Amino acid sequence: MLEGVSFRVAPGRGLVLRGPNGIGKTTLLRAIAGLQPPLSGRVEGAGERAGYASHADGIKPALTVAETLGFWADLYRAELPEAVYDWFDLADLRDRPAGTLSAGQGRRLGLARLAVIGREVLLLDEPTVSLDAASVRRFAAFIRDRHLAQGGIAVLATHIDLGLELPEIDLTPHRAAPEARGGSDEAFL
Amino acid sequence: MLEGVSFRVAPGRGLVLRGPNGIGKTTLLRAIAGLQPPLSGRVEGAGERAGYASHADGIKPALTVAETLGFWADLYRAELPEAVYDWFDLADLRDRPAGTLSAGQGRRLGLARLAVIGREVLLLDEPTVSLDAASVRRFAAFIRDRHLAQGGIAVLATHIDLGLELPEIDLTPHRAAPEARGGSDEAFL
Amino acid sequence: MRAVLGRDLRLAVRAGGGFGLGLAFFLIVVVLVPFGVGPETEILSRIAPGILWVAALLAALLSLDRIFALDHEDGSLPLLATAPLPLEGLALAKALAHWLTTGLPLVVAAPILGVLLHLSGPGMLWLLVSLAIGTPALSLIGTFGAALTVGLRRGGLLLSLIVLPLYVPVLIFGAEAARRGADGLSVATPLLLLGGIGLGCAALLPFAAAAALRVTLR
Amino acid sequence: MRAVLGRDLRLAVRAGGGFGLGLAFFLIVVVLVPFGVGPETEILSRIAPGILWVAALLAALLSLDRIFALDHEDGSLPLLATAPLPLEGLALAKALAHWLTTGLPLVVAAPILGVLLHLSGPGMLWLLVSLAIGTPALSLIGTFGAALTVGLRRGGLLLSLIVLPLYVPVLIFGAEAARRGADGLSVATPLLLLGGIGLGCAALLPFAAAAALRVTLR
Amino acid sequence: MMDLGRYAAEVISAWGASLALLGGLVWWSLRRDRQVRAELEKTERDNG
Amino acid sequence: MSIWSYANPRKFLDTTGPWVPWLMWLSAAVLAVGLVWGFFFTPEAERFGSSVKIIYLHVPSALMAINAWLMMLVASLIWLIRRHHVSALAARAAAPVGMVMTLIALVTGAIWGQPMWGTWWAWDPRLTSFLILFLFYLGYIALWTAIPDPDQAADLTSVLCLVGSVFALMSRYAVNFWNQGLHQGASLSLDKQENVADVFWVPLLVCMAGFVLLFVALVLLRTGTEIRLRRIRALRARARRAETVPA
Ligand code: HEM
Ligand SMILES: Nc1ncnc2c1ncn2[C@@H]1O[C@H](COP(=O)(O)OP(=O)(O)OP(=O)(O)O)[C@@H](O)[C@H]1O
Ligand SMILES: Nc1ncnc2c1ncn2[C@@H]1O[C@H](COP(=O)(O)OP(=O)(O)OP(=O)(O)O)[C@@H](O)[C@H]1O
Ligand SMILES: [Mg+2]
Ligand SMILES: [Mg+2]
Repeated sequence: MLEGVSFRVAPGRGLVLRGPNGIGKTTLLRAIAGLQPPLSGRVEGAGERAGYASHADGIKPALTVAETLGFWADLYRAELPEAVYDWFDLADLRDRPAGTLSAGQGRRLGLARLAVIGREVLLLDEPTVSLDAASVRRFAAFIRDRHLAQGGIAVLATHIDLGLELPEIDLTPHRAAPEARGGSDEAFL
Repeated sequence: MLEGVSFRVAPGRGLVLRGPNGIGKTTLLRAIAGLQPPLSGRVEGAGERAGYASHADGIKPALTVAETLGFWADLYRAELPEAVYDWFDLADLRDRPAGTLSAGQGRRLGLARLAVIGREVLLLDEPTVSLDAASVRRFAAFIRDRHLAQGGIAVLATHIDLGLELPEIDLTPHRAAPEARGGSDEAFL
Repeated sequence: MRAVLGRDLRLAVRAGGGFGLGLAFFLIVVVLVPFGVGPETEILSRIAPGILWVAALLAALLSLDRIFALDHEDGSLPLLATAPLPLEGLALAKALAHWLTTGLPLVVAAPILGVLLHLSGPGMLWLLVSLAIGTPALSLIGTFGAALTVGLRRGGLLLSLIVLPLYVPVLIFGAEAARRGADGLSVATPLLLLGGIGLGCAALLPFAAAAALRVTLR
Repeated sequence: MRAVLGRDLRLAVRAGGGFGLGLAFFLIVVVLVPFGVGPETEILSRIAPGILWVAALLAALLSLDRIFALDHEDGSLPLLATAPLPLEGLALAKALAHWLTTGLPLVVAAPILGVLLHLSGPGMLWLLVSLAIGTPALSLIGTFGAALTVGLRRGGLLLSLIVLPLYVPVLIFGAEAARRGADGLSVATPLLLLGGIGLGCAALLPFAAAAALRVTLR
Repeated sequence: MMDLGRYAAEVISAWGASLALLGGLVWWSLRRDRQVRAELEKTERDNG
Repeated sequence: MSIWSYANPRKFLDTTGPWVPWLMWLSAAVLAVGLVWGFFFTPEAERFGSSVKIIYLHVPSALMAINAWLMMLVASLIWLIRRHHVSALAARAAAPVGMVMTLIALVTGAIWGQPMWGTWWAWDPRLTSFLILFLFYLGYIALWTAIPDPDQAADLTSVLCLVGSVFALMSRYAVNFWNQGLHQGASLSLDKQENVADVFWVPLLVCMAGFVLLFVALVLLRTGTEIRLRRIRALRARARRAETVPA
């Protein structure tokens, strides 16, 4: 899909990916997360340290907010800091089944999961979809003041302005030429 | 949830609903669409004439773009205008299974559905989520130049600026007071 | 209704649609039973109609939760509900799609698998007839149960539990007809009763399912 | 290994974990069979051991796809694979968890449900013994099958088809032991063979499952 | 104790099981009622 | 004043609350009389021997198992038509009682079957239909507990109760058709009471009255519990809203 993209992100820094729909932002993030092999090229240093948030929040409607977060904390053997509920304004929603949340509330829950799993590298695919302006600010504050401030890394794909002062890469010029193609098909070409 | 909201929308006009996450925009739109009974109050004139687009697009990964649109056209006994593919920039994606679309491409497909079903009243819940700037403009153009220009009605809930010049209602002041509550709990208070 | 039917059929046949699942399950049961109860021909041919009916019923039961669950998860259920098709029609279309993808293949496969259980010639005929009459009722009842449990935690288990007692009359009359047929007795009464149940289900259950859907969508 | 086991058990008992599913399915089959094959006591008691074995096997089969699928979907499988636990240990823990949540309840419930099928006193005893010896082998074989099909489209269907032939020997000896026990014959030979299969499975299949996992994870 | 003849075991186990079930049902209902009453009182006090 | 005024939860609680203890004690007394009479002061029957004493629990519980379902059916209809919350909650309250009654009938029957028919279980129509009834109760209760929203749960369980009743009736006939059965005919039923000697009949009648009273008392008690639970829920919901929403 993409060609000639290359970047390194230092601890405590972030990166914003931009580009029109369908250019390959999601694909790139998934490759970094190790969820799909890149057709060609290498990804270094992510793997075990990365936490990925996709377009879908993977929220089970039947579990309550607290159960959902508790589950992820358990799964990553992390502790569930009480403060998460404040960071993402979920305190009032604690015992509500996730299925009854509004779109933005659900998204906040999905983002809170990232704060819980305690991964250094966060790969965020359009994290602020459905969020109102206040929530976007709260999320940006979390990324800036908590995650990056503690030496974390964040790679975000987004179409809107997040108010984070991070370097951006526009992927548009990297759209792959139709011939450029790696993978195991190559042997037959 | 909400209290004292009241509006009429004339043919050929639109209305934008605004308000923070969880205020009740989705709930209001669902009530207008007849999907849930309002706790109190009335909805007039929508019902059979309304088409509703929710946060989820209801797209089946296994069906292609053309099949998806064909299905909705069939269900609403409408014709499928060829031009829809251009309006929403889907021409190249026609025979792709919807499951392989990127988030924004999927959203465009979800919106194209609205152009197909031919309803006068469109109820749109955050229609431009995941869309890049160009797609947002294309969508705005569709609403303005095709739907409203032909005497349709559009009620949109959104957090971002769509570039449509439509009257807006901010729902924030209408948040219901805690006592105000119809519904079945009342009998037990 | 035709549109919904067509879509559901297409989805079922495509990858992950679970078209073959009911049939495969049916096959598995029928293959395993002789290993379990032993190879004696008389016993097998004696229990064949009953086992085939039970296997068909289980195959139908296992595929029920797909009827509405997928549409609920991806948000198409509210969209379908606002379409110009009454919910009763939707329920009927869903039941029909379920039958065409699960019931009908079972009906066709049953006589073939009957061979494995030494089912007699007339037994096969009447098994086929009784399944053809009875399986639509299974799909209708299942659609009702699925409508009751859309979107619930542990929906699958609950669905089986709720539908199980509702299936009993169909199973009894269906298997009775097949057994009598295999023994060369008159099958008119159970088949008539089975048909009656089927018609009753077709007449009433779409309304019940639509009522349930209206509540679950709320 | 203990951590994985504990986690899997906890997940199974929690909402949606499908702890009751196998058991419920077992119950359903046993209740339905008499409606299918008719109420005659001799027939029922004759086929009881076989039917109970087949039902137990189906219940185990239906819960197999949960062994790895859920962990695969939510991405915890790669994490588990990189944990300081060899994949063989992981496979064994998974099989054990599956047996404890599915096999063991079936073993306990079988004699009680045997009453409904008029299973005789010694029949119950030997059914219990044969299930206790045989179901661990079912879980081990199933874990291997699940490892082969992790993450495949139509995994569930494929899994059943792959596992089915592997289950046949267990079913044959297990049901034979239960049937002989019910008839008062000697059960030593089938039980010994059953135990042999079980031990062989425990010794070899974790390695096969680990090898399969290594490929699927790539 | 009276003589129940050759059905003593059956009669006693049937009566025992039934009375246990009945007693359990009554006990459970009463206990739950008491708990719920207490909780309601507390809730009413907290947010009348 | 219309009877529907009692459908107001508060009024219902105020009215029935004081009855419950009385009904409890009354049913306990009647049951004690009937059961002691039946256990100690009735002769053996010639065919059943002393095992006939099981009848004092078996028949009343079997009766109540069916009547409880009928009551739930009526209550469900009232909820669907008139939407009185109390009736929905009463149906919910009655279900576990009915299920326990079904279980008692099944257990006593099974134990009785061992000496009489030489088997714990037979696929006799009446036994079978009780097994099916038990499954209906199980599904009904499971559906109630699975749905978080009370009104939605009331609606769905009512629909299930309606449909289930139709199917329960059908299974009764189906099962009859399927197997003619071993079970006693309705030789004790009210219109044929001359069939049975008064020595058995009178204490059995007392026991039946005791079971009916116990059922009524339990249902009233449990309905009260359910109403209170709903009230707790409503109060909490209001309090939560008050917290979230700046007034
Ligand atoms: C699990 C098994 C059983 C169930 C579910 C069951 C169910 C019932 C039911 C529903 C009734 C009430 C019928 C009525 O009053 O019209 C009844 C009555 C009765 N049952 Fe059973 N029964 C079972 C086993 C037995 C057994 C094993 C016996 C003894 C041999 C027995 C003897 C009776 C008698 C004597 C009556 C009174 C019949 C009458 O009404 O005159 N039952 N049973
Ligand atoms: N399985 C597939 N087969 C063919 N094309 C695919 C497949 N999956 C994704 N694509 C295509 O790859 C391209 C990149 O998709 P990707 O999801 O990475 O886009 P994106 O930049 O995240 O877009 P968006 O902003 O809309 O989310 C898209 O054009 C998409 O249609
Ligand atoms: N089943 C339910 N039970 C309790 N509260 C609910 C339920 N469904 C929705 N709510 C609450 O109702 C409120 C309104 O939700 P709604 O989805 O209408 O919000 P919204 O304005 O669309 O928000 P967003 O911008 O996040 O989509 C939210 O606070 C939500 O949590
Ligand atoms: Mg994307
Ligand atoms: Mg919303």
